[in-house]
Amino acid sequence: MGVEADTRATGSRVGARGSLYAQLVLIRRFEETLLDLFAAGKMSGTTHTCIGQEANAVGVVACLDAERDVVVSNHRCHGHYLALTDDVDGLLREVLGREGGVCGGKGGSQHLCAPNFYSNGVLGSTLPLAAGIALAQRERRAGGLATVFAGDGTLGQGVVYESLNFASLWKLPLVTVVEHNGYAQSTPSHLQLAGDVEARAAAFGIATERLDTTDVAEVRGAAERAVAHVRERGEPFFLVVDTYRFAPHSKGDDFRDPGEIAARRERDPLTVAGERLDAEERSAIDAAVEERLERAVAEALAAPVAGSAS
Amino acid sequence: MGVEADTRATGSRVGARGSLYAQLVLIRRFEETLLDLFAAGKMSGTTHTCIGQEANAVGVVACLDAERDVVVSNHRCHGHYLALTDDVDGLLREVLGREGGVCGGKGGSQHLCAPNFYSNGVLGSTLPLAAGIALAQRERRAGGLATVFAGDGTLGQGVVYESLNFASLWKLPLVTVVEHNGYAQSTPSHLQLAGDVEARAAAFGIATERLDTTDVAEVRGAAERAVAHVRERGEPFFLVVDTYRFAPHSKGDDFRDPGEIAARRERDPLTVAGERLDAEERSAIDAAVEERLERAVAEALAAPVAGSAS
Amino acid sequence: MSAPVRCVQALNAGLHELFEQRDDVYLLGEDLLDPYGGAFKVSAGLSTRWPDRVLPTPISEPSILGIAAGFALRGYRPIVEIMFGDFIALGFDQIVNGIAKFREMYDDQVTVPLVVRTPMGGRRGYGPTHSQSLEKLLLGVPGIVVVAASECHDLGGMLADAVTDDRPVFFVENKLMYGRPQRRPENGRIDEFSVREGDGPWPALTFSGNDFGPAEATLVTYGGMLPLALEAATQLVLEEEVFTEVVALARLLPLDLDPVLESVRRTGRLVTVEEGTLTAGIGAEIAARVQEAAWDDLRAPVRRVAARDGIIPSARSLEDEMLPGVDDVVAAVAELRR
Amino acid sequence: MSAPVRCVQALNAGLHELFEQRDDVYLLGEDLLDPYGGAFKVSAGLSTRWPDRVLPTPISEPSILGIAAGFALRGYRPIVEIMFGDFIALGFDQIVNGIAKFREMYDDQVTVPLVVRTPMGGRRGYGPTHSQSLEKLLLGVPGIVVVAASECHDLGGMLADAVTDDRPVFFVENKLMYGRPQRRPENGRIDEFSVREGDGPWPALTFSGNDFGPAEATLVTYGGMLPLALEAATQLVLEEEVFTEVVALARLLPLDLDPVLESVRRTGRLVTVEEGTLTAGIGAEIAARVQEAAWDDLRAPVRRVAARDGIIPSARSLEDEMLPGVDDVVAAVAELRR
Ligand SMILES: Cc1ncc(C[n+]2csc(CCOP(=O)(O)OP(=O)(O)O)c2C)c(N)n1
Ligand SMILES: Cc1ncc(C[n+]2csc(CCOP(=O)(O)OP(=O)(O)O)c2C)c(N)n1
Ligand SMILES: [Mg+2]
Ligand SMILES: [Mg+2]
Repeated sequence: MGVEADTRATGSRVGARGSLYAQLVLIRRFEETLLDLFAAGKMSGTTHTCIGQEANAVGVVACLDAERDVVVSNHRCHGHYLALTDDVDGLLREVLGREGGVCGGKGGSQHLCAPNFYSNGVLGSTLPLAAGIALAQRERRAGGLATVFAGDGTLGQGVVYESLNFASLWKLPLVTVVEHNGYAQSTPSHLQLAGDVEARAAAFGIATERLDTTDVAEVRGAAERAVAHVRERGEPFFLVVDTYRFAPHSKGDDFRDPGEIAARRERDPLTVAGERLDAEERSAIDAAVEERLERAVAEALAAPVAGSAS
Repeated sequence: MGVEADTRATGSRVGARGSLYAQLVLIRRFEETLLDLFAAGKMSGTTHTCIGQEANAVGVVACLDAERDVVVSNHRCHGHYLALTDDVDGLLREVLGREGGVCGGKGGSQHLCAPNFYSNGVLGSTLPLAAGIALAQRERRAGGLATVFAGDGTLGQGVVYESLNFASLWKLPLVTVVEHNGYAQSTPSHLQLAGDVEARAAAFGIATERLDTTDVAEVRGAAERAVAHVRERGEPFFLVVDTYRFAPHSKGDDFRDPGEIAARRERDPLTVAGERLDAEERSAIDAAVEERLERAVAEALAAPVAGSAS
Repeated sequence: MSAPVRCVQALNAGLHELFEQRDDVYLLGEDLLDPYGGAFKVSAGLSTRWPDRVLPTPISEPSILGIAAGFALRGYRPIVEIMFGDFIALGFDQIVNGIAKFREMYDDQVTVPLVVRTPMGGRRGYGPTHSQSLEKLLLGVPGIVVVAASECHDLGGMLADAVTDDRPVFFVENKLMYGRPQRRPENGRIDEFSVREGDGPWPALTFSGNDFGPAEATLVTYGGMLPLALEAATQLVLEEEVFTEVVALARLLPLDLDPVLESVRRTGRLVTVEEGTLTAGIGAEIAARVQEAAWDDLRAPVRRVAARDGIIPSARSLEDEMLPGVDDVVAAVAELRR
Repeated sequence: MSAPVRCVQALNAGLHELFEQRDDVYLLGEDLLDPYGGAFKVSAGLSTRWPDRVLPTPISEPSILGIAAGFALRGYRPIVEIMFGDFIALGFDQIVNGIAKFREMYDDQVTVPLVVRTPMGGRRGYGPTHSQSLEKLLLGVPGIVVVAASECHDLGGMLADAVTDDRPVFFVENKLMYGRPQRRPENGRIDEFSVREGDGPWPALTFSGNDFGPAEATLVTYGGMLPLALEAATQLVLEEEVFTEVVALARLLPLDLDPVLESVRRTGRLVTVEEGTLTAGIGAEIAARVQEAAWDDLRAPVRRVAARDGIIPSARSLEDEMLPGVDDVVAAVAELRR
């Protein structure tokens, strides 16, 4: 773990990110690989994939400065983590419980930490945390901000509104990104959310924007506006992206209407972004990702289980 | 305590209420008497008076059906309690810690209970409770509703928004009354509340009204609209009344600008309501209240301390 | 012989029975609706049969508990399902400053007859925030009842006792237990053990490997740890020819230790076995009471077996290291016999 | 001789010193601004001298704790003032599933160096939701430090130790203590007692009425209960000619019982004295550890003196009945000597 610790300390985990499309593919294939590993019994515990929602992680994080901005994430955090850190090995080994995991196998899928990244599986509790990190950014006066990703179902938690109140009162550099995929686990939003989601933040005097897209470019555009608002005015911003997850909530059963899923798959963010590349370039990227993941998986499965070294 | 228990069981604590003015005076003089008893060292613990805000308790409760509607209150609950129950003796003995207190001396000033009345001193926690009571009202299908009183500072608590979400989603017969007196203990609202108070409820799809008055008739008018909305549509309502407390937060020091207090005293709800009566009628009411309170105090102070009988 | 009933099915059947018997029983919680039927399927089928009495909630644990409290104050019998026991921490104010206090603080003018069901426990690799055994934190809250279901208890009966009780009851389930077969005493036996069951609601079970003949120690445990304690007892017989008695408590608060004291009178030694972290766990309260009540019976100090004080790691290899195992129990007994 | 310093002044002076010494120290909480200076005035003057580092919050206990956690994760040293200790219950998720876990769960990549100050305790007639001693609930949470200030400890030093520690520290104050004079040992004495003070942060104090000569029991207590325990010790001498030693713990978690074990080696008897309710209190953990560690030294079982399991009534007459008093301590010692 010595080396791990070093790279973490120096923050060098934050690698050079590939093109937006390359990041989308990496996240997609990484998580599909996890589901395969589960099916193959090579992995235990739980995992929540963002398959179908990758454009949010990639588009938003593309607007952040990985050296000074902070990302706070939730149970569905792999995409956010990879978009910020590109740390395939550290994440893969973490979820597989092998030596070299970014949290030594202690955190697992939902509890990741790296320089400028923190996730926790307790819904809502991350918003005050992010507000506190934003307070630190404000006090440090280096122009950094905090971004927190939350799902639509998480808007049921009262701490979300406490945090919005603080963010507005204290002028915290905080971007809240709601990934509104229409469901919380098995429950559709209309059984969970009354009124208007944007209005909930606006009521606290916070600027908001909502867009319905799986186009990483559009997400990045909105995120740029949000980040600019926060950096220039030193005020929070609340961004809602309507999206959809193609895979089950975790590994379990999925009772959503297959037709609904199929319809949404037509707006697959990889297709939308991929169509902008010429076929050659695209398949080159795809191939590179495959190769990288294959190697990572092979090495991870060859590594000793967490704790056996220490 | 046998008799107490009986009257409580049969709900006969809910006595015939006097005129609105008479209720205002009763509450005012009851709480001024408490402050005197404190100053005289005849009382311990703590107390929060609603001196200056009486029109809210009297105006709102005047629209309720004491037999089927429920009132949930907070730390500043004497006015709400007296308006609903007219139980001077039970409350006085409760806060004085004498036999015959409505909660046997266990609850004290902030934790009162009587048929259809519940108060608790933990800010915010009463809103889910009130929502649950409203759920019971909905399921019982007898047309009853729940009314919860909360202060402006209490809007800092996240459970308030969780409860609004539930009330809207589940169509709960719940009237939330925010007594916006501009302060939370020593802290002015602008340091606690970002954005717009009404919008916070409207964002959850809840009908709202806000009025700035100390006129009990106006409060009653607004409360009538709120109660009608809830009973007719079976949906919640959110009522904000801008008001002011003349006395300190509890017994302690008060650092508000004396000029500000003096200015607000010109809108004393007792003056506003009293001017509508002819002098004779008014002084007759005042005298009756004095007499009633004097007797109540004398008897309460003569009663054994709580627990000594049992 | 029909297939054995799994504990999740026994609990589910118990809920169906309660919904049939009483129309004041409601279920509140997250993701309860069929076909999903709750994260662990304990609530399956209820929303189909009683759509008006199964209320799927937003993700708002504090208010779910507060709403259930208000609902119960007004005469209903809500059952709350908290998806993971770890999340009761979100409702601690509602529990400590409300649910647990109303009845006494309001001088017995009210009761709060609600039930909170929630699964505790690890060994599934769910990680630090989805694997804890937080019932220990509830034991310090006067005014509530805490019960823990084990695979050898009458699960349906325990649920019924919880719903009919006028006090707030926290009903602790266990994730591993759900999938295990319910095993009830038949003619006073479960497998190789003779079993004595107390009476009244939530009775404790006492297991003996030698028909309550001479035994050298008592193991007291509850809930999901029972099979582990029984395995330790068996191992002690097979490998060290040491007989022990195992007491499986069902009601943890208010704590009734008579069955433990009775066993200790026979064995003279006590080991407490729990999955939660050691410090301020139930083992501490049991040890404090037993050393006082059974001072003359004890031949050695009470020993506690529990999880290491710390987080529960996600990696199974690390999780196994930190949670108590059969060997820890065997070792504790061995040390007491030195 | 100048007027004695009251504990509230000592704590306030300690805070002022910390704000002078380090600019990474901030204070977050309700009603902190001067002239009000916090509900119990412990924070008086800070907002005037350091307006940018005293952050008055809305009434949002869960988020106040969560924000302090995020702030601390990023290298600041926030001090949170929770107005009444009863309200830590609102922040239990932030404490149990966040603050206490981050460091270990994130594999030591982070620390959470925050301090949460809050007053516990009754005897002021504040009633069931404003009088509790809930620190007992924190003892079951691994990953945090819990310390309790007593009038005989170096209050400023304890605060400084809390702020410099990299772990989350819960700093328990006491409402009655605020108004009492701070009494520190002078040449090893406080009034009629000889006092031994350990070293390191948050040292325990051990009191003896006969210069650590023969004594028949040890009383272990902490925080606001210390004067009551000392009074009991004095009464035992005057009325029954029984000498005892009194250990006042300062750090309750992680629990270091060496001073208690050392005293029990001399006295052979132990009584735990706390204001919180009995079940699953700190007395349980102390009894469990001491009966195991000092089995051969104990001449009688460890006894616990605590509040009756229930609510704390508002009426002073009822409150006095349910909270532990000097007589309860005296009676416990008498029973042990039977
Ligand atoms: C406090 C808390 N309650 C419940 C859960 C269990 N849970 C995990 S994910 C989830 C649904 C979250 O829905 P949403 O916020 O919309 O995020 P999504 O899964 O759709 O990305 C639930 C209920 C949890 N992790 N934390
Ligand atoms: C959860 C909680 N936090 C803090 C307090 C302490 N406290 C009692 S009243 C009060 C101010 C409340 O302000 P507001 O809601 O506006 O009501 P008001 O006193 O103005 O009527 C505070 C902070 C409390 N009782 N409960
Ligand atoms: Mg969602
Ligand atoms: Mg106010």
